[in-house]
Amino acid sequence: MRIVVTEAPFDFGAEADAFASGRTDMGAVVTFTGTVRDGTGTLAGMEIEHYPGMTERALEKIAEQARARWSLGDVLVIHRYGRMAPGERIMMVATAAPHRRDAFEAAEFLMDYLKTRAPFWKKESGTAGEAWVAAKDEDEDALRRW
Amino acid sequence: MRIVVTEAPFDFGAEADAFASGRTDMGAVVTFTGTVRDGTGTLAGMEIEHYPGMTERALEKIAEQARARWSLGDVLVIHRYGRMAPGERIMMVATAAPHRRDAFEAAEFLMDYLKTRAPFWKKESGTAGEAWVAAKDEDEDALRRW
Amino acid sequence: MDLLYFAWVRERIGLPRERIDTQAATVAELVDELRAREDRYAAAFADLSALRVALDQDLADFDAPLAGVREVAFFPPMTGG
Amino acid sequence: MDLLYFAWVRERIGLPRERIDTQAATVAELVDELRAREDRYAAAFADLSALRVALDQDLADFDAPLAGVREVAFFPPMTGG
Repeated sequence: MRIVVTEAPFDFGAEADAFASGRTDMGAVVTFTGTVRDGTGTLAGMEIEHYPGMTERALEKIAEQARARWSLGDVLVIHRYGRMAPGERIMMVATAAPHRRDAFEAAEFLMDYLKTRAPFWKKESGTAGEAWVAAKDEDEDALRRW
Repeated sequence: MRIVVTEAPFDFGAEADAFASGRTDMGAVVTFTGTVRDGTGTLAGMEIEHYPGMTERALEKIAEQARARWSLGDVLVIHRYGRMAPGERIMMVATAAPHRRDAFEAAEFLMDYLKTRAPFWKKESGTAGEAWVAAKDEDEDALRRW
Repeated sequence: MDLLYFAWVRERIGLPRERIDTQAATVAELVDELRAREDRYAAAFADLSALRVALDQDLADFDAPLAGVREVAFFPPMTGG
Repeated sequence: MDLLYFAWVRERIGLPRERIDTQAATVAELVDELRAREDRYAAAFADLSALRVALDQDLADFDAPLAGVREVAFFPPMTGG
């Protein structure tokens, strides 16, 4: 299990390639990557604030919950903070499991909890100025299935 | 959309990194990778047979179904055939979508259909000789949720 | 008409493909013809529930008509991924 | 006791952290104390349903007791990922 909270960009290809590599007992690896999305072409960039200390603690707790619930060989969470441009990768999770359903479910669980329980806040800046991204009800609702 | 059926190993890190990269309208990328699993330490290797022509056709049809059903920016499917050693990557799918739920669901859909509707057959060789892998009822059952 | 066999169907019959002439109207009739030929065919087609069939590279049912079909493939349930 | 503010809570109050002395027994009592201080606090804490609180870096409810707590953080619902 590896949890990384960092300001620097991360190398998604290298991280994905290295994750669970060399393991012969894991049949399935799932990765999720979140990037700065500019749906309307008006976004200049995004700044992510976080709560140092609590962030790592919350991510570790979420990853431990996933490991307790599914049969997982490994879990990786990387999340950035600071300034990012549209299209830049904000974060990734990866799960390795003997069977695909476990790897998929655990990755979705990690994302649903990370979105609503890890102390990150996004602020978008664009042609209309700056604004904090509002939390979505659907993200909170997504927790109910677990 | 890219469908690749190949005997050669593929570079998962490079494929994952290149997929949907440079897109600013896709917030979510999911990848699934299947590897040769040796749960008991008795597997020497695996040989995958396929039906040239039908394989590409079946994978394209499955990917088109996913694109019709979810809001996807891109889809990638790579599947190998021939001999592979334990721990080697057999295949990958990748999905890019504006929102994570679409990317996750489409990737699971692709996997459920690929497992049961694309003409690949696995034969394992190990200490106990050679044997064709039997199809699992749970894989067929997995289709019912879509 | 071309017949293709994959995986253990290919192994039981002992060849990957062959060309045949048939008057069979459906896949099921073709299977009956093949079963009657030799033991190795009878063995390969003993349990249809363990077999799948594709007509011109599309999955089909055993009661599907063969009119106009050029390529029939028999194989076990798929195990890719 | 250390108070930490994040995102628009930090912006409304105008500072990221401060140290205070308080006799408040619960988070809700602490919030009432803060609201009474100045308008910027009243503005930041106007709608508790739009706020979250963490006690010593664990999420908590507004009726949670403050006994033994060293660090209280207020912030809006999280939007990571």
